[in-house]
Amino acid sequence: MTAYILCFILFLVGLYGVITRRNLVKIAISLSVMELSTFLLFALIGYADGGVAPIVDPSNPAKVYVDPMPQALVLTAIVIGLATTAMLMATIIRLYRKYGTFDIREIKNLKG
Amino acid sequence: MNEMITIIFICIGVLFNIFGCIGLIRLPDVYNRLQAATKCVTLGCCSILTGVLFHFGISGAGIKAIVAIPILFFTATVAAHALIRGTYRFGTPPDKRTVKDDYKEAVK
Amino acid sequence: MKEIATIILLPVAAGLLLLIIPEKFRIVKSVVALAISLITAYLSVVIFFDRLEPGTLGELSKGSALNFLGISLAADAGRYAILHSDHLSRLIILLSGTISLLIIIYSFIYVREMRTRNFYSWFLITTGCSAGAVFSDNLLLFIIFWGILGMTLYKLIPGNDEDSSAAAKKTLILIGASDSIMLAGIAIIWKITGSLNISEISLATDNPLTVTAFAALAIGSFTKAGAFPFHTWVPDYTQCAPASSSALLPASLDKLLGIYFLARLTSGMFIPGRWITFILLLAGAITIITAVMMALLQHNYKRLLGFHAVSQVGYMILGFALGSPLGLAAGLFHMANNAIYKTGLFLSAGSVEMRTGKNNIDDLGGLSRSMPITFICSLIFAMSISGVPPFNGFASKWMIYQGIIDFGTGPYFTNKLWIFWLGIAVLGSALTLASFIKFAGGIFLGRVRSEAEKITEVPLLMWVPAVILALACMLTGVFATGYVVPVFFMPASGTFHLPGFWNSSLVSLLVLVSILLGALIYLLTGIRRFRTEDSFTGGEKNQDETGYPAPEFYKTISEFRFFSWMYRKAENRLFDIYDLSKQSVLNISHMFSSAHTGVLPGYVIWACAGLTIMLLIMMI
Amino acid sequence: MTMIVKKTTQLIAGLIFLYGIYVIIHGHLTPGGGFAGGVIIAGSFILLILAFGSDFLRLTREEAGSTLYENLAILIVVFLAVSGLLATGKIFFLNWIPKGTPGELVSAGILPLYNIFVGIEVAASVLTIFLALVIFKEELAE
Amino acid sequence: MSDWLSILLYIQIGLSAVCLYRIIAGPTIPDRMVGIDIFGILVVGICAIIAIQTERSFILDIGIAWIILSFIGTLTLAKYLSGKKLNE
Amino acid sequence: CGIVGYGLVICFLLLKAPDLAIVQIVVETITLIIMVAVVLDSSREEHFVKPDGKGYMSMAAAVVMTAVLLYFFILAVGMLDPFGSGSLRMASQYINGAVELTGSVNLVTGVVFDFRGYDTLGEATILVTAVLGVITILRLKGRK
Amino acid sequence: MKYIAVFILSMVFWLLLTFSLTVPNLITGSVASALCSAFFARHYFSGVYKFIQPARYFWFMVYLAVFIVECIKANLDVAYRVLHPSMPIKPGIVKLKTTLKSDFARTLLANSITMTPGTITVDIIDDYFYIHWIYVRSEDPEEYTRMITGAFEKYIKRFAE
Amino acid sequence: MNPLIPLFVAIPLSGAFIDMILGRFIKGFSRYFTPVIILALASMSIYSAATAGTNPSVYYVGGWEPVKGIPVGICMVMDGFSVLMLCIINIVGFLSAFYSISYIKRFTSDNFYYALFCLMTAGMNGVVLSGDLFNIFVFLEISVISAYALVAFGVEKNELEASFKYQVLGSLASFFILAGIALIYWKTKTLNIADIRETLKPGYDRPFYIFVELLILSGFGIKAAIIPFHAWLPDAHSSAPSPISAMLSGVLIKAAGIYLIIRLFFNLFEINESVAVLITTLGALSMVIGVFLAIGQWDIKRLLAYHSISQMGYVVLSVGMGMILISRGVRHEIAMLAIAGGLYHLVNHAAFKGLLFLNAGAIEYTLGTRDLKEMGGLGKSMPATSATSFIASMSISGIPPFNGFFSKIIIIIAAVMARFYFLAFLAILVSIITLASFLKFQRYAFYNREDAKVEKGIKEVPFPMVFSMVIMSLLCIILSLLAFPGIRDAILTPATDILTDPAKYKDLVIGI
Ligand code: NA
Ligand code: NA
Repeated sequence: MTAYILCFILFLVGLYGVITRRNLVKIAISLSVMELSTFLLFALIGYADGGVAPIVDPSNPAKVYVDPMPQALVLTAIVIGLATTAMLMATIIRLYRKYGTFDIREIKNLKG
Repeated sequence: MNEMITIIFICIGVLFNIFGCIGLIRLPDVYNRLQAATKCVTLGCCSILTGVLFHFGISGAGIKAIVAIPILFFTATVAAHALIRGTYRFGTPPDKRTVKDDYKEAVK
Repeated sequence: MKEIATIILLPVAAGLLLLIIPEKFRIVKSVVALAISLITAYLSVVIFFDRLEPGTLGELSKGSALNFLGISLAADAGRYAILHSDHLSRLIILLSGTISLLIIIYSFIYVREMRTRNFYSWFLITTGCSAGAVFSDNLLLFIIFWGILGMTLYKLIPGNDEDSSAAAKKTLILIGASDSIMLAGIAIIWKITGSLNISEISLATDNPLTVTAFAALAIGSFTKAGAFPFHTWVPDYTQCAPASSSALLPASLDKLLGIYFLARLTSGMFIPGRWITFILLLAGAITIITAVMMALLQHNYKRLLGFHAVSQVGYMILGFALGSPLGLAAGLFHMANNAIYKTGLFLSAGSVEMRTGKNNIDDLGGLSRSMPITFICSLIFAMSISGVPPFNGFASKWMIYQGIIDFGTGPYFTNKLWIFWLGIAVLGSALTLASFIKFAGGIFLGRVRSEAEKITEVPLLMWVPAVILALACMLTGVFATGYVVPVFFMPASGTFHLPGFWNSSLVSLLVLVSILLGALIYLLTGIRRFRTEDSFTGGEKNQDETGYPAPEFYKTISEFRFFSWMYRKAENRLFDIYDLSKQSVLNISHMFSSAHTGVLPGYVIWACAGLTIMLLIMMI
Repeated sequence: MTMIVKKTTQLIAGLIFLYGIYVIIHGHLTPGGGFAGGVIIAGSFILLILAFGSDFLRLTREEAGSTLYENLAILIVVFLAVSGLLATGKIFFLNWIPKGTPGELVSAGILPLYNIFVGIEVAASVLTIFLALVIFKEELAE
Repeated sequence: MSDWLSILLYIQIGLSAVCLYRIIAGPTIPDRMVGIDIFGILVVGICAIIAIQTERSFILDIGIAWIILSFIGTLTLAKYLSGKKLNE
Repeated sequence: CGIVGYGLVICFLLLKAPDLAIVQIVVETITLIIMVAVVLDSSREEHFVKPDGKGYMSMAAAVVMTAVLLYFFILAVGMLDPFGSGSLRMASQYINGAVELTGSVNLVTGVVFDFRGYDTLGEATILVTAVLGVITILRLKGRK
Repeated sequence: MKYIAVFILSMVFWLLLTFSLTVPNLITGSVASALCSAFFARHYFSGVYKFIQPARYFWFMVYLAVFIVECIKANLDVAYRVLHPSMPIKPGIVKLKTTLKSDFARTLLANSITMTPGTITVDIIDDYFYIHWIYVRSEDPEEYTRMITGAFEKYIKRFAE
Repeated sequence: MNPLIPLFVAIPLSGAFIDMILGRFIKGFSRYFTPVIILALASMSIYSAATAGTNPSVYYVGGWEPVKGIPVGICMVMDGFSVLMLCIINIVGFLSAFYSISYIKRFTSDNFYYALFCLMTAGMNGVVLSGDLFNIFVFLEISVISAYALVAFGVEKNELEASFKYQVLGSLASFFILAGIALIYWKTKTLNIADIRETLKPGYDRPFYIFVELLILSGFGIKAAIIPFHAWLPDAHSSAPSPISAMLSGVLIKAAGIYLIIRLFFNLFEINESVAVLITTLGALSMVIGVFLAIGQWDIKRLLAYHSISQMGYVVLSVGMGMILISRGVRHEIAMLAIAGGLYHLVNHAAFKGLLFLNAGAIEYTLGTRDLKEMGGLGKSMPATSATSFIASMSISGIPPFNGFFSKIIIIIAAVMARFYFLAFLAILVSIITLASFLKFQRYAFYNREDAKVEKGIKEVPFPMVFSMVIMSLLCIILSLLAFPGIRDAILTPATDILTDPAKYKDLVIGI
């Protein structure tokens, strides 16, 4: 259970970063930390004691395999994460050009 | 026998790695850290890979280890070189103990 | 049954059709509109006198059920589309049909001159939907028609400048708001009775739920009719809308419908308790006084008429609140009279506006010579609205006074206050007279302005409707007890003993008092000016004078300390429910708005705090 | 970058590319697959650009090209998915090619094809993202 | 044999934690980047040890992938340090 | 910055998820490159700004919120399967018969492209979408 | 020429990686190598003919042996410096001239220097190498040039130039 | 299996890629190709609505049918509710795409735009058809990522800022959702919604249940922009190109947020009273605060955006009331009425809010400004825009005979019937303020200072834009028919049935 809790703490660290960081890039990094922690959570869930990586050796099948499903999900989620990060970074670079700063507090044209 | 050799190689590798990491901690400036750490660690890992080679023998895995060694070697080297050059250009000041700096005027 | 469906659907369909026709073919539009109005008026007369039986729209569509993808559209439309015609609704339809016809005749020229966009379309839709509202027995159907009327009201204002667009907005906000509130009433009624059919509902106002329902529905009728405190759209509307629009909606149709629905509420759907009665009376009284007080100081004659349109509603509410057949009949009669003379007044005002292009009484004067027919009609309407015998306004007010006096015999504390209600009514009448002296005098009498000399009487099509209305004022006034009330109003209200016509000394006295009082107020306030200018006798030109001394009213009245305070507040719109609400809504809005600082971490905190707080709430 | 980096890159980029293909082709046998391999392939090109700079490739053209490849590849993936719907039965995403012996290079039916096209798509995508960022800066500088 | 391997594996992981220290502690940006670079190389060792431990050769594939990508990553970082655009 | 991701790779390796490890490596590196590309021309100095009042406020809020979330997480997961229990429901098919069903030795690939191939199509699409998004956002001129 | 060389190199690498000689593997391998050569051969360095001169392989082996020995020696030296409590270091960047002419050879030399613990190539400008040295043993250019490059330069010259 | 179901996703996906490929070579290809594709989808969805509403079907992707009652692969479910959503998505999508033919000419690289548009549509279709939790997440991401890009399509300062905020909050939401999915998988080891419902029983593990529910709720709450998770919406919806705003407000927040909240809280979680009350509260909050924020705005699109929050509040409120009643196990028919009212309002909102954004786009197209203070008097020069926007404004304000009136009255009646008098009061209050703010919009845009604008030679927008607006306004009128019981039974009732009867959903998906 400790593993799960540590993993969730990682999630919260990311959340903390998103709230308290002011640098756009650091916010993006904090978000990816949150993201990573969810991947880890999935991987932890799939783990089985004494399990073998889910690649079958046809001549010598193992008894217990780690659940491949969460791995497949994480695989998908990782790519999604890459996609969102790429978008976010592209936006950040544009924002930096337009506003001349990475400080989130100065990017507030839209309010009210 | 193979296992003994494997273990020995891996031990040596890990030992080198330990030296590298100690260097990483102890050395005073980034240039020296880079110096010590990359080289020791690279050699260490090469050693471990040699251990793998001995463990698997001449099979798919063993050959993979052989393939991995030169790749690791080249990449680590070039990476270290690029990194130290970048660091210098970045303007990180060397440690006080530095005795000689011929590169300074070249950069200018 | 077919007639009823036709009178609803035909104008609506024609109106929608006319919407598509480009504005270039105005003449086609007006001819179509006239034809449809003629049919409508004819049908309304037919319906009134034929006493058609109630029925449902479902029967109409039976046999031709529309099928779409296997779904029958009209399958259970009959559950909702129930039309019902009784004496009250037929009476309303008769009035609306005939008045609409007169207005459309008047508009033939007026609209061409004033370039009101899509007037005929919205006009026809209005008449159709008002018929629909009157004939629907199902509250849902009713509220649909009723709501559409609010929209057409909005559309009949041109809205092409600051003032009129503001007025249009205000109008629809108030009307639409009241419609929304009515939804609550309808929902409650459905909850309690399980039925939405007006004819099946009869609720005692004995628990908070029914009181709420009554209040919600009453707010709707108050707003439509323009009663305090929901009346504030009326003066704005009349000031900005073309006279034909004002004559159609706030002056006649809205009053008819609002009062119609109030009548339904007080005498059918609900049995008002004594507190409800008290509140209704109070609302009526306040409506009479406040509106007429505001009317007194208006310079814009269309706005002045608007305030009077409000003030007169107070009498009708007083009538209905009494809870007796006499009161009901009096209210209805006053409603009809008001529709007649107020329409006439607006039409006259429209004529003046068209000819002079001016809206301010101060800028006008001496039109009696150039526009004699309009002048005489206006005078009749003015006397009628002020309750001067023998015009119809006198007759209905008289009935109301009578009703109040009868009401005074009741046991409750509200009844004991009869003298107060009566006093208010009389005072209102007096003030009305005073302000109408100003209206008629300011526009038609006094010094003839140089630019007024070129002015001629309006064309035939415009003065004929006014003359017809004026005649109606006289005829209904003269034959009130003998023919009009028994034939037209008694069936709807239930029979009652009509006291002898001129015999009731107290009432006669009151009427006389009110007339005298009105004249007195008028003289008191503007006395100095009259003397020097002598414009009442007409004709003599005084070179150095500016014209008719209307501003003096304001000065004099506002010199009283209390009044001056009130007026100041009124000018700052402190009594306008619309402005009050607007201000408070905007304040709240500003409060929320300023929390949106545009800084992202704050927003993230909100989201996370939302999660956290929800967790805390749910888990602890 | 210095000559050292350039020369080494020349040597190594091809190997990286090859390794990427290896990872893709063996996706159903070993870890990795279309996605990882695709990124590695993109990495080989990125490495070249990093070492040699934009004078080495005409980046704008490359970007347009890689966008095209990317879309073509994913379109083929969709068609592969729909092919199940068309070829046999009415089943979307059906693995309708014979499965072969598990563990062989040619096995698992349609899966290697998916891997290959996803690999191409990913490689082109990642390269496009990189190029877009680089070109953007280039354009801004002008 | 496997005990030895486990011990060595944990030592190796511990060493990567040392790198983590350098990455977090800094003090300069290049220091962190050196940390990342070293970390990348150490992981190859980890992969190799795990490959022996589990008798699965494919773990080495991961190691090679790591070598390659760590190289690309470090070059990028170096370029960042030398203040050049990525396409120079 | 990418260290958490690289650390995760080790975790994946230890958790017997080699597929994840290799993908995570490549993704982390690409992310790193993208980030470097973005921050390249910004100021490369590190400067620490002392947080102001608002900064402290948001820190306090963040601490409170994270504490609450952690507390409830611990509360919530208390009765779930402990680490390593490895029970299966939906995935039991994948493990028991997947090699025959899909022909793929690598179960993860089997799941990714066969059982959940539809997800993978979505995933690939997402990448294309992101690429489109990136080149959309990085156009110099949006309007003519 | 270049293309064929790259193709062959790629094929060798592929076969090493897969370590199987089945037909599908050969087919995929050749396709992959062809692709590789199509994409990368034009960026490959010139002078591939050097691959077919066997003498170079001999000198390469010699170089390799020397290099490994030097490497381990230097590594132990660095380990000593790192572990010594007082950390006897004397870092500095020195400049030395190389006699190697071809870029490839220079790269090899630079990499060899870098890979030897204690020294690291910072840059090559013209004919000069700039070397960061963890313990500057000598201030004299000729002496330190010999110390640093002496072991490798001659072998590299033989097999790579 | 009905082969139409996967095509709802496959067609727009292929469309997007073909747009990108051929759009490079053939100029203006994507401009005409995309509307055609989405028109095909729209007709497919109407066809499905006519057939599948009463006869729901399930599609096992890859042919992986459940084994012994345990689902193996991903399944797509086409039931009454998803068909309803499909109709909204594709019809509004078609009209927006058609509208874009002219509108987007002002922008560069329009094939990117159309490809992203197709992707967004594909994503939403995927979301509403999917019966698998993770698959929903994947398609959700497709649609929101394309939305992120489309919001920033103009690449000006504000658009980028809006997109950034949207992205950060959207990512946050995604991680909440992903964490929620992970926890659910941890507990149940399955991802199929119906199967989760079977496996996940709340009784003995309440903290877990609540934690997951709230994680999911706040995740989708962010996507749906329910207060207090709304902050990105006004920025994003007002900055996007107008047809996209129409899609975002008209469709996306529903498909990506509201739809999923409703679907998951009915078909995945067991309804419990406290969560139902919470959802209702959130709905009420959104409804009230949203409208107060809206009325103070002078930027038309921002005003409209805040109204989206408020109107979605109605939907959530209404559905929440239904949930409360169901959890109490009383007055089932009123619960059905409330839910039907909510869904009806959902449909209506797509029509009128989509139209309003298209109107705003038309104004922006001609005047180049979104500031109400700089407009006025467009009524005469832009008759079609003016008329359609009037219809939409009346519709959203609940003025009869337009569709908004009917859904609002159903909601109010349901609230009163269920004795939530305060909620009914709030609904009415909000309705009034909505009316006020739309009359403000009407006044400052189309009324007021008429002559000043006519002189400047302002003309009505081009045909495609007018066409879309007119069709939308006709929809606003036609959708009133949904209030008729006959039609309601054919279209809304299947949706409410599948929501309120989880056993039905389970039988459909897993069988047995
Ligand atoms: Na794989
Ligand atoms: Na894979």
